[in-house]
Amino acid sequence: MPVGRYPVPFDRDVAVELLRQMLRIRRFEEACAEQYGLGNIRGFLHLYIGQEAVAAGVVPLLGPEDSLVATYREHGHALVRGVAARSLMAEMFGRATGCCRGRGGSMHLFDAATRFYGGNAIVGGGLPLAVGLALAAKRSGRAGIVACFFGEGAMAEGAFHESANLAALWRVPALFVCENNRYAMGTALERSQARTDLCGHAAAYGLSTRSADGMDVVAVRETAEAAVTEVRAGTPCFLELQTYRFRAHSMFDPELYRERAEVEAWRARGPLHTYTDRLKAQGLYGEAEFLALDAEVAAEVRAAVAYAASAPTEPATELLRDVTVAA
Amino acid sequence: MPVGRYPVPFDRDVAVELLRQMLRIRRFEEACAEQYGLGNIRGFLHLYIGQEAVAAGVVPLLGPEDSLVATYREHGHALVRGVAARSLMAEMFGRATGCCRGRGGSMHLFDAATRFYGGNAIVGGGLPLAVGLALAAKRSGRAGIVACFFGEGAMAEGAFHESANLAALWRVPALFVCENNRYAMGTALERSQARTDLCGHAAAYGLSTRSADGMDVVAVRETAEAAVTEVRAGTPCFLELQTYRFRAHSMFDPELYRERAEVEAWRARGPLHTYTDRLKAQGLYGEAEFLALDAEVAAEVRAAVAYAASAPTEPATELLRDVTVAA
Amino acid sequence: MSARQTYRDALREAHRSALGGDPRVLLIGEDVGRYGGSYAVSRGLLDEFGPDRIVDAPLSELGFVGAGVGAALGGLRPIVEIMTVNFSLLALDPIVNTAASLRHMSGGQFHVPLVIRMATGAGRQLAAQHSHSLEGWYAHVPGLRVLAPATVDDARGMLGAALDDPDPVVIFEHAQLYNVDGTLTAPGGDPDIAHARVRRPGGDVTLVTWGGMLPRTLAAAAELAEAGVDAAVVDLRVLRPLDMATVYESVRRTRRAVLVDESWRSGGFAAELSARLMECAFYDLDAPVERVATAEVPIPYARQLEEAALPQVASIVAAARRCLGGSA
Amino acid sequence: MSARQTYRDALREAHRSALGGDPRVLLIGEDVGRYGGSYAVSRGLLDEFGPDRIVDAPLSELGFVGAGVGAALGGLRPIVEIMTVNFSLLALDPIVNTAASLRHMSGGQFHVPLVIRMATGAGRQLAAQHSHSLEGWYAHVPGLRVLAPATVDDARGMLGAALDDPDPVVIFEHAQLYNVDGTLTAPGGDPDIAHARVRRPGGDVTLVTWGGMLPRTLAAAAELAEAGVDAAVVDLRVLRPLDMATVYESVRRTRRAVLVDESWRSGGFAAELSARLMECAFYDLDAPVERVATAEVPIPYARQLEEAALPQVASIVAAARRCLGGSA
Ligand SMILES: Cc1ncc(C[n+]2csc(CCOP(=O)(O)OP(=O)(O)O)c2C)c(N)n1
Ligand SMILES: Cc1ncc(C[n+]2csc(CCOP(=O)(O)OP(=O)(O)O)c2C)c(N)n1
Ligand SMILES: [Mg+2]
Ligand SMILES: [Mg+2]
Repeated sequence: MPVGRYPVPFDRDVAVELLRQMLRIRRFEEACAEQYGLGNIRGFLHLYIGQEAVAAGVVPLLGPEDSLVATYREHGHALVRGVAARSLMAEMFGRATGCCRGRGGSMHLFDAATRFYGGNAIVGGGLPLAVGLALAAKRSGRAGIVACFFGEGAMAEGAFHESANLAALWRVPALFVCENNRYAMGTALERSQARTDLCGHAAAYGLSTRSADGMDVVAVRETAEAAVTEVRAGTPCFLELQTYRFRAHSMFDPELYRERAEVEAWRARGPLHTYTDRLKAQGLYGEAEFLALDAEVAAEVRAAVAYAASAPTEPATELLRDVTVAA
Repeated sequence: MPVGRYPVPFDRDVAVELLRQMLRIRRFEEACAEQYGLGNIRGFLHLYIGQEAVAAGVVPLLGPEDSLVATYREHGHALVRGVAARSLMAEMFGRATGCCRGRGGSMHLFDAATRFYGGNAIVGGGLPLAVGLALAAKRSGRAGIVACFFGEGAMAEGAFHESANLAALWRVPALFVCENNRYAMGTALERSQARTDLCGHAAAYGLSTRSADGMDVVAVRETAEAAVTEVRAGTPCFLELQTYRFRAHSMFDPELYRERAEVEAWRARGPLHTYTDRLKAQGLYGEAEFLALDAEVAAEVRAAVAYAASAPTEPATELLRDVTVAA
Repeated sequence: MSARQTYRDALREAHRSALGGDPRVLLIGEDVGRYGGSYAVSRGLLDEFGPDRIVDAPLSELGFVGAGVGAALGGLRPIVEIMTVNFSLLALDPIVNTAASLRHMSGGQFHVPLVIRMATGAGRQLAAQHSHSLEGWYAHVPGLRVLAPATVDDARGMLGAALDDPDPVVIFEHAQLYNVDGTLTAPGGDPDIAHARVRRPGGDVTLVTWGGMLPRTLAAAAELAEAGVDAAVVDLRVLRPLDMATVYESVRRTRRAVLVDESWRSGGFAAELSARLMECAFYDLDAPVERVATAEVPIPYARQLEEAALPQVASIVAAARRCLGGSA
Repeated sequence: MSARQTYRDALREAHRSALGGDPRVLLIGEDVGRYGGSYAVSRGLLDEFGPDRIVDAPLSELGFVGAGVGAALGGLRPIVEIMTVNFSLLALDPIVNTAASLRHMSGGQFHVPLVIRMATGAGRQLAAQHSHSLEGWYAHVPGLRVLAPATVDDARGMLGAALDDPDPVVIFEHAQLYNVDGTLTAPGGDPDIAHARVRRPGGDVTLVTWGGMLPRTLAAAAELAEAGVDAAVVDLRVLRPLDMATVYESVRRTRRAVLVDESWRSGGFAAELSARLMECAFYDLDAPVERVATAEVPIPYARQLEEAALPQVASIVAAARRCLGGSA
């Protein structure tokens, strides 16, 4: 496989940061899978492995005044956004020091400090929420925009249609980021959409649209940069990033619906190793540096797991806390 | 106003039948308005006056094996489909001999004999229903198609999006007929859709699309004919008919949202008088014939009102009938 | 302020105060602007506050309710009007799965100061799809506050209080009340959104109801009074969280209770009231608590059928008499 | 046939019989085909019956449920699977406003022979948005039949009977039951979709429940038995129309009842049961009917919190003891 069509066009700090974020996601999720196997993480766990270039390429373009809305497959977005790994891991362990005090778990990560509005286990559920957040941002006169991540499967939901139209009609600063990983659970895009041209759908509402190779973090970042600029200028945009999840949909999925060969072909295009190879080929980054980075990331993740494992659990007497303000 | 761009291309029987159906709707609805004023019809009453060319142009193209789904503004469709005027009027009077034994009223007219599946007071509610009926028609191997009528306002609903996609994905014989009368209650199309090109929306799902002047019954029929042919061959189609309602949305609407001049301009293009003038100009139909037809129609409507007025009411002891088969 | 006004006008005044008093407040809904509101509640507000504050929405209940949740999260104080409860079935997901759950799911980090208003109820011959009474469904959901203003005071006072609540509030306005008039007892109406009110004291039997059923329950009490039965009438006002203390207090005194509920009998909200009385007033009751509710049928169009389906003054009176065991 | 099998396998067999026996039957739902069903109920059926009978649907709950209503009207016998009750909030409109209402609205001309299946319930640490128990909402709606199979016999038998019903039937499969196994008492399972069943006779107190709460209610009865309390267990099986006769019969005998309900306490279906007992068994009761229900909180993720929120064997036993007034 080619390792990128042209030289990485970013300065070295940015170039390395992209790698670092992808690596953080990868190692964090590998740890999640392991902890799930050990029974420390429970419920549903949806891994992002294979799609790292999307979160790493898009999320750092957002500033502190911006907001982010994601799905049940959101560990990566939360990590890159700056939610502490240990706070995320503790949440998945169901601990009192988790970002949501153990109430949310993997599918419902939230963080007020970084304007990370979830985490949503309802497919399409984040879309109207993002429109409203963007409306609030616009009305407040703050500079903020809202990035909303979702899968291609969500585009069949009425929620997508209504939200896209509202965003375009009200001209709110929303960036709709569709992570087209080709499957919604076991349903391939061509079996869920009569027309698989996702940008065509979005354009029908008057959204400005762009599409990029979601396995190439450079392409993701460059395309997202253009989109973010447009959104900041007031035009709602739709961004399709073509990607692939390497793992099963969740920990219960026997993967009957796709061939191993297809998965292998996509793995060969894996965002992490192709990008690493490219940096190395360009002489931007050496093997020793990579190993040091990986060790640093591994240490962060190890620390997060250790933190989570020793974190206190919330006593059941606190059950009714945070239902309404009064309770 | 021009009375049509070219000669009426139908043989005289068809040409006159179109007029007759439009006239039946008009006189029937005028009677409805009158009876509403008298308190004999109650609840919500949505008049179709101004839009007659749509029902008259499209519905007669359907055969007995075809099915029809409409909205709360469906008197015209039911009449042209062949539901007896007296049965409709009795229903609106809430009588036991009404087509729904007084259970439905104006917004919920149904008739099994003519495969008239309503009547639906939920905007967009008929759309998925039509997809399912069309799926059943396709699976049964019967020749039938399903025509589904709805307003342009319904296109903002998620139900439209999901139904259009399902119809295209499953390739069911459904004809989506959008009666674009420019307003959903008081909301003009340009204030409910970011992009007002309705065919563009439909095309995004892969539906075959056509648009026609819904004030011109000739254009409606010709365009619908082409669409029906395509649907019979297995392709789901979308038909936009640009029309206008001359009356208020319902009997409670103060019409604050549109100018009288706009209404007058559209009235000048009224489907009934422009078509009558055109038939006369072509020498296809004379004033005496028109008067005779009008008298015949008026008699039908008068008879329907008389029938309804003297029809029995259902005793309250029958309240729980027809909830489930057993009850 | 002692002039009589309609429930609709009181609601409009409440909106005007809220919009005038806080620039974060906006009204979003179908036809709230140019049309003037399908029940004319917001007529004139577009002219007064402009299109940034009075926002006409497309026919997208799921979308604009969900957007209301987001707008509330983002710092606005939206009032979202769903034209009627019937269409709210399209918007239950953002209400239940987001608005009501978010504070808890986020471990208290986020909250949703959203007010959702909708018209509810039957009685106007609108038939099966336009006559639901589903406030009991909403009252089932932790995280929501559910209000049912039945008087001009409540129509005027509850909206502002709801906007002050940091959590989502759902307000049910009964469509048959809009034209009813009354006199405000205080300029701003009654801003209490925590308590039930005894609308009529009485010692023989307690009639409990809310919203659109209040007028006919009061009429039933009046009719009973003529027959020498002294019926108390409790207006719940707030369906969640439920103020049972006020109900208990009356029932302990009267030892008999009749619950009047416009929703279908099975699984209607009156069932909850009955269960609570079972649990806490069992030994105080001299007779089983009666429910007067709607017949288990999609509401029919014809007038005599619709009337037969719904609770009426006569059926309330009859239930009270049954409850009193012929002693009245 | 006396071999043990899981609830999941019994459901799959029921589908296989239905699909094999009637060409009008088809299964529509998200991932029912190639994926094999999110709970593996339909695994293998696509290969056996082909894509015209096992129809994978896009993520469009409103659309494909509405299409199921239309397909039923048009002469098919669709089984529509909504992956879980949580997503059914998106499809309530076609269920309530069309499927349940159509026979009545059309004056008996049309009927909707549709079966809707969905997984329900909590207990697997899926948190607030994936743990609802809303069968009580469905049981509120006239025109629907609502089933809650709790045993292998019911999983096997109810589907075919539901398909024979000319009206819409909603079947709640508790997600915690799929892996539970049992022995069929008849080859086709139990096809009765009208009656409750006494799962365990007993004379001291009646425990009433359904669906996913049956196993732990039986466990509570066993624990009570060890302490010398003879508890009857009634499995409702059918939530609408409700077979109260079977419940009354037991309660009249035991004079005490505990209702076990996985939904939130306020407005949960147990409230209806309590209200019915109030109305018809008031004078037979020696103590107020108890409810054991879920705490009023969006279901939290952490195990100990989720457990604290849901009814447990211990809380059922405790309620029974309260009800027996310390006499046990
Ligand atoms: C409304 C709703 N329907 C169904 C589900 C079950 N479900 C969870 S994830 C998923 C697939 C979503 O696919 P996609 O949007 O492409 O996102 P991906 O999982 O590929 O990231 C489904 C069907 C759900 N959570 N919400
Ligand atoms: C889901 C839903 N939302 C709102 C309404 C209230 N309502 C009835 S008709 C209507 C306007 C519909 O406009 P359109 O689809 O253009 O049809 P038209 O009335 O113009 O024929 C509205 C908002 C409804 N009946 N159903
Ligand atoms: Mg996907
Ligand atoms: Mg319109």
